[in-house]
Amino acid sequence: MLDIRKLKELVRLMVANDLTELDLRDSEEQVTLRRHRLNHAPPLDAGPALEAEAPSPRDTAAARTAASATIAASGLTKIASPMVGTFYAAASPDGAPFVTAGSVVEPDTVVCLVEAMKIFNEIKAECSGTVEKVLVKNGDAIEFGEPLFLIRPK
Amino acid sequence: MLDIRKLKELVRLMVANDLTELDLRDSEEQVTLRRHRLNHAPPLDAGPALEAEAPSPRDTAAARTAASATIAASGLTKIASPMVGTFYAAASPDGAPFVTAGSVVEPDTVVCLVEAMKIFNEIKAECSGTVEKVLVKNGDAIEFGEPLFLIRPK
Amino acid sequence: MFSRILIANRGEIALRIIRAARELGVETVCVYSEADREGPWLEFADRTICIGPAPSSESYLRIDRIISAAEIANVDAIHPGYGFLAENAHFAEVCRDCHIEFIGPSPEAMGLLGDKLSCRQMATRTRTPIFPGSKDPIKSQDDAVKLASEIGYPVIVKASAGGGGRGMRIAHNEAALRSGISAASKEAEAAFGNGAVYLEKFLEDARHVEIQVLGDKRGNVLQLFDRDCTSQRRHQKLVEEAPAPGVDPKKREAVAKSAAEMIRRAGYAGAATVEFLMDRDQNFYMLEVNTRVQVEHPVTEMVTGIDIVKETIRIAAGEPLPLKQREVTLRGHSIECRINAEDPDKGFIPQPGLITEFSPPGGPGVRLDTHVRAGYRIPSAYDSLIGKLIVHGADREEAIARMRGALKEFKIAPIKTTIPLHRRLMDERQFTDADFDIHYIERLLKSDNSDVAQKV
Amino acid sequence: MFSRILIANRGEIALRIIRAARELGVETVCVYSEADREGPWLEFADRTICIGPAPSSESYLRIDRIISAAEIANVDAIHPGYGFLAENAHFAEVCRDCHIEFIGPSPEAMGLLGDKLSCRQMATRTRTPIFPGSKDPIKSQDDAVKLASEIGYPVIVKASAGGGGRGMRIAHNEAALRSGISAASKEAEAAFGNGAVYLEKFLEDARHVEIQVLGDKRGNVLQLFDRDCTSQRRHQKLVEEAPAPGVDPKKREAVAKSAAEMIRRAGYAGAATVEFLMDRDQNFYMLEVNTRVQVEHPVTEMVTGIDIVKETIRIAAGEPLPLKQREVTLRGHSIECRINAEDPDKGFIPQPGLITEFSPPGGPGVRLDTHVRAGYRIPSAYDSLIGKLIVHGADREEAIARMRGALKEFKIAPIKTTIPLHRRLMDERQFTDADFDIHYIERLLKSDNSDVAQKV
Repeated sequence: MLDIRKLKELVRLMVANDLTELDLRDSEEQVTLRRHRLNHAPPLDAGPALEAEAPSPRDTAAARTAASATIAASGLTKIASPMVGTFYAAASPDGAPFVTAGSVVEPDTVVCLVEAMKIFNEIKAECSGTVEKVLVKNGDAIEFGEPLFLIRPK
Repeated sequence: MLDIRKLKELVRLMVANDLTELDLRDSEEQVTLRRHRLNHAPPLDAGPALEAEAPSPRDTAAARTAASATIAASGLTKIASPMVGTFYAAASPDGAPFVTAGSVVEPDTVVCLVEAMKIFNEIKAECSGTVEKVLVKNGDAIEFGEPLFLIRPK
Repeated sequence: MFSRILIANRGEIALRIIRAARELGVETVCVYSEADREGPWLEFADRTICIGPAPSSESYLRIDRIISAAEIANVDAIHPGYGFLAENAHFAEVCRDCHIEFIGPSPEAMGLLGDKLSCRQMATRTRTPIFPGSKDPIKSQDDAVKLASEIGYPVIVKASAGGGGRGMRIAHNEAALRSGISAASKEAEAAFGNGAVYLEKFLEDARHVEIQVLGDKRGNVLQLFDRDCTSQRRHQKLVEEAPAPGVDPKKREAVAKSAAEMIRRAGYAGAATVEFLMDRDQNFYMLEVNTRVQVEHPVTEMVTGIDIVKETIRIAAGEPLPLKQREVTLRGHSIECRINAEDPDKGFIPQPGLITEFSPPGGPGVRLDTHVRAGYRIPSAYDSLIGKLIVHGADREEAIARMRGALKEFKIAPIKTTIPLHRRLMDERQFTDADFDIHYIERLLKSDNSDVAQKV
Repeated sequence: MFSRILIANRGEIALRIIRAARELGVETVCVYSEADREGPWLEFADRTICIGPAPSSESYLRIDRIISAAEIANVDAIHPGYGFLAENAHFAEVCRDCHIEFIGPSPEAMGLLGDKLSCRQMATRTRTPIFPGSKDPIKSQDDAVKLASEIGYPVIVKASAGGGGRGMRIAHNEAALRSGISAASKEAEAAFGNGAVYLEKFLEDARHVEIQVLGDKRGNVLQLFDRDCTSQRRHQKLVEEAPAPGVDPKKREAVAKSAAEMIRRAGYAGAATVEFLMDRDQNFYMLEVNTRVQVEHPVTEMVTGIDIVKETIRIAAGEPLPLKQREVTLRGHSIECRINAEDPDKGFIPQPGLITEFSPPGGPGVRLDTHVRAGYRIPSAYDSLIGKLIVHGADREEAIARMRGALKEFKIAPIKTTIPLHRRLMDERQFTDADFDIHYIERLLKSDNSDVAQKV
């Protein structure tokens, strides 16, 4: 049975604390209240660079956040860039890419190069699995934390 | 049984339209949602000067709004000032007041004088009943719409 | 100095007067209508008094209620702002009768300059340039037709008591003149209670340039240079700037001097604006005198450093003007954009309603005069002006660049405003080159196949 | 002029630089940390690049990441703002090596004036007044004790590479001096990677007055008069104003001239501030030179009409200074209050968190430089400065009255800020009379039996 006073209290709590979602469940009933604010998207967690919900670049944040939700659900992991620079899929302009969709990676597998300040940095997978998708193109400028690959874990 | 989708829709409606209160009832249940805003009290109706929920002065608006809620419940009516000026309870400094608590008034009964620009204006009850309370003191400066008397209608 | 004044106005100008009085150590009493009960400016007044319901005819225009409020609040003076009772000589007279100082000119000076015909006569004496036209009200259509053929068409019929575009008719020929006279006279009778109209030469292709003047009660006057208000829509100013771009300094000086002399001879104490049209050859022709503070006064404040609203209070309190004419100097350039709650896509109809998002611009050279904020509900009873965005820069180019940036930052939602129109104007060659006349905005809007919002 | 610059900073100064660049037609690229992902200023940049996680050591202080961002965004120049890498000569060198213009002085000029000891030596040559003290770093405690007994106690031990109050120790006697030297040296080593300290005469009872200078790449310099920053708490400025009240015009002129000459001889291009202490007899003693734009630059902009941040960009692009010294004039008086998200009731601890209500002040002479708004969450990783409220008035009295009014209007909730403290300061006799020294705020706070909030 839904307790009205409790609900009211939760609504007051919601408004006072600027919550965006409230779940209320009892044996018979469940109420979800969401309150979207105009000026402020919910803050994203500032977690480590490599994780399922890695922060995505600002300009496409909404789209990519939506994408990553699917990803989390589908059990995929991202490899995110640990630095700012230029993405290179292969060791030389004519060479074969380090990995492509379907490649199997181990934590030590080099998946790409990121050039920063004329230095080419080898980026390792740091996880095990199969490359599901390459998210950036050869020569793309990439930000810190930008997702580069989707990996289906072993 | 409480319909969740309906509730959600109502909450969205509430936020989108800046509503301050929402009542939801079904056979078993009643939910009241109130939403107090930070900068903005709910607008009062700009009705005629004489009515049960006449606007109250700004500086004590909260207190008087609370009071008028009780009044509405208790079935009392207000006589509000139709002008800005100075309140006089009696026709002369030493005279008896036009009305006091317990006086019976008819629509044409003069209840007080309001002086504005050196002119003394007779204020009539414009309702029938018994004076429950005199809300202002002799010589008080009064605003437009300020409640002067509480009347218990016949 | 006064110890307490009453502000017989609302919105941004009420707040502007509160700010001025507060800095002078003067208490403020704000009257308000029921529709303005939640007006954010009322928070900053020392006292507020409700004077009536929403319609201004029952509140802000009710002389008796305002005077009663002034008496119960025991104020020394009343500031009328602009609009409402600001140019009502009867109100100024009632104030005087009640021994309350009216912050503005005497009823006599107001009457002399506020009536367009007697003002033309004053201007003639001080060699302030005027249009060729009637010396007296039009007595018959035949007389008017005769005069029009002398000065040449087009001519304009104007209400002697008018202002703001009401009671005006333009005539390109005799038939239009005859019908225009009766139409304008009827409109003037309805709007101002005075049907007197007169005739002037009409300029098709002109800029609006005006001179700001201050006069004190000791016979001193100061001219605070000029403003350009050419950017108008249906006679309503949208963008104003100071100084007027590209005006020959000698012409500016001569016109400003004659305008100040006219104000001095009228025995005028307070802020006055002498409005002119200026043709392509920079000949000036006086339009009218506004006997109050103008909406666009801030641009003059920005370039002269003089607080015009404070001065109106000081002058009314009997203080002398703080500077000599030679001490008034111009620095840089200032532009004001009027932010109106109007929908440019729907013929600029007013947009009352709740403001849920209000993100003002900021930074160097940016000033915002507004009474609104997030959570404020714009009432439908009054003017659609919700704010004035003013910028100051070292020169006109910097001021325009600054205004572009400020307009980019300024966000108001969900109501529609003139912000997108202003963003567009700041990029229009006619504006940036000051190669414009008072009809250019209307021409721009007409030339759009689609609405403004799509273009910006 | 540059076509695109990178802003290696955050918060209000990042927004200030965006505004300046936008008016110059220069595109901006803002780097940001993960904690600043929702920073409102990023909306106004043409491009944004995330460079790392919240700690500034992993983002705003990472030279490699900032340079990488500059390279992928293909910018012409980097503006460092203040703090972070602004006074890092190595960063300026890396920029030069990478053919990216550093918007600020050359590494050589920065090193020369940024190091306090070599700066003292420069000052001696241009007769810029300095404190009696060491010519070289302290080699032994015994040498220092000998020097201190010559110049007299109290003395202050300062880090040669220091700034902002870190690496400083005051000594009233020999024992305190000996312990102070080792403590200051350790602190300086930790904070700046350079443990060199030196000794100066210490002034107990002084005002902080500083001179703003601009130098271009063609050997021209301009001094933009002085600022007073006496209102401090723990060496952190709280209120700044221009010009410094009550300073003898001849002394002001002489000090400003010598400061400008020092900047010129250093071959310095950009904005520099020469800081002084001033004693009761208006003798000046140089403290240090800040080789970057200052937090308090707006007060100088308000009184001179010169946009200092725009000038730093123009100077770096090789443009000459726009004015001659004689064309720089003062108009009026300006005051800035730093709005910090700190709780004055709890020892000024920073108050990160969500801002739900943000109602800024407005009107004539009011400028607000802020990057925050309602809905913004202040991150805990950075400085507590959330805005600068700046006013301009015809004189100091008007400026103070205006600041009082603006502070009254300014509402930020629910986080605590320095606004109540500023409201109080504007009414303090010591401030209003400018009868103060750099410790007066601390004395005021100590003398309270209760907290500030109760008093205001």
